[in-house]
Amino acid sequence: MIRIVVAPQPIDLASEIAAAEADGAGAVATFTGLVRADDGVDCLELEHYPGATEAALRRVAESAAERWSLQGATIVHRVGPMRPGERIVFVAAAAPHRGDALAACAYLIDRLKTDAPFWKRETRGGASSWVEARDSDTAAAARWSATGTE
Amino acid sequence: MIRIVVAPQPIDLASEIAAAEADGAGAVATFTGLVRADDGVDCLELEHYPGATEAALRRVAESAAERWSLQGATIVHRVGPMRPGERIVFVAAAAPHRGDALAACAYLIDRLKTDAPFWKRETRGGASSWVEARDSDTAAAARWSATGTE
Amino acid sequence: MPIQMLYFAWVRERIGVAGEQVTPPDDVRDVAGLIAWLAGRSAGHAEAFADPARLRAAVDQDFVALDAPIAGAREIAVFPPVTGG
Amino acid sequence: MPIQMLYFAWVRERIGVAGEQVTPPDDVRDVAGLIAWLAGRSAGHAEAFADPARLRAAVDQDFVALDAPIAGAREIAVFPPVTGG
Repeated sequence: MIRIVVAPQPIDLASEIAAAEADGAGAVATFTGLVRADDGVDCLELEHYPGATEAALRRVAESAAERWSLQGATIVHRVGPMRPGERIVFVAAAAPHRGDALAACAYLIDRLKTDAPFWKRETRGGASSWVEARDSDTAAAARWSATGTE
Repeated sequence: MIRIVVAPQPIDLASEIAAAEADGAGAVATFTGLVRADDGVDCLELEHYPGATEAALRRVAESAAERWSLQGATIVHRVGPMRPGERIVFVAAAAPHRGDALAACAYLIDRLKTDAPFWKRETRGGASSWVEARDSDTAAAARWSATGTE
Repeated sequence: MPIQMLYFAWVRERIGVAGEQVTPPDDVRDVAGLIAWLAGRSAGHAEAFADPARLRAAVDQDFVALDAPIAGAREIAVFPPVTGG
Repeated sequence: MPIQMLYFAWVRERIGVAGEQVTPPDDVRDVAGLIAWLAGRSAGHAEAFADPARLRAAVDQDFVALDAPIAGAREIAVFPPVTGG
């Protein structure tokens, strides 16, 4: 029911979604984050904390399963170097009803942004720099604490 | 940028998502509705109002594109007979940022439930009946009017 | 001018046809009046239109309330509340 | 008992290694103290740890505030705020 993958391989969306649907759900909500092709990044590299990353993602998924009535929660995160247009992260929530699936999907990606040990490095025209954390990510994650299960 | 499909063919998720991603987005949120396998339905049949259906779905997608900064909005709705586990509807919103993609995706499916002329007939153990409209769908669609763009 | 009626879901099933051309008298001015007039055409029509609160309509593919005027309409659809998605 | 230190992102780059074993003196009791003590090991450590407000830490893979005690810790990671997903 909970599926966590952290790996350097490209994310195979069709098989991940098919796996989410196999839980017998009536509603599947997904979010895919991609390397944006429009802001001059030539290469994006994701570093992570092996072991701690998987444990953190599992806690995020378990927490979603406690808040909403879910049949499945999936988090797949790519690590290592990737190019514009490639998928960085995929999350899915499967539920009997769409409200639970949609809310849990938003929760998974919001929490993942602040609770899991990933760091992004961007290369633009040969110059490489680490991405700074965004206040908006912290705010997005915090609203789940402030407002309960919505 | 706006893609509307109403057809009796099974929904090919991999190609629909690839099409949504081709808009160059950084964030793609999707929702898939499936025939639930757990409540005794042997067959679900979707009737619609040809012409009016496509126009209504296009209005829903255009309205989402006015509310949020989107690179793409997709609505694919299956019609005709289908079996448990098969996909009824797929919506996707592609955007530069995840907040827009997630909100627009929820909006597309909530509005579609009340604004498009589809009718469901369920067959259980040989007996067939039309599905009654649910107040919760009307409430879900109405919250987009009450709360603005969230 | 004749109006093309369209029926969907259990409205279609009760009436027994998916559509028909009708020419209502001049004193039929809105969708509710049209429905009341159509109810007299057959037992099936009467059954389909027995409870107007359960009916929705579109005039030339625009969804309307039952008190919407029908002057100039070419296509009017009558159906139950939608249950899609 | 030695502690396995792990460094990530620009903390790792500035220090020049992904990890090292250290044995801090007994008066180093929390993560902030450990960071201050490590800052004296090299110019790279000093640069990486110059602004503790920009650092986050995990003790035995649990994310903690910098005032968390380190007694009994086997693995301590120091890194910038996360930017995943």
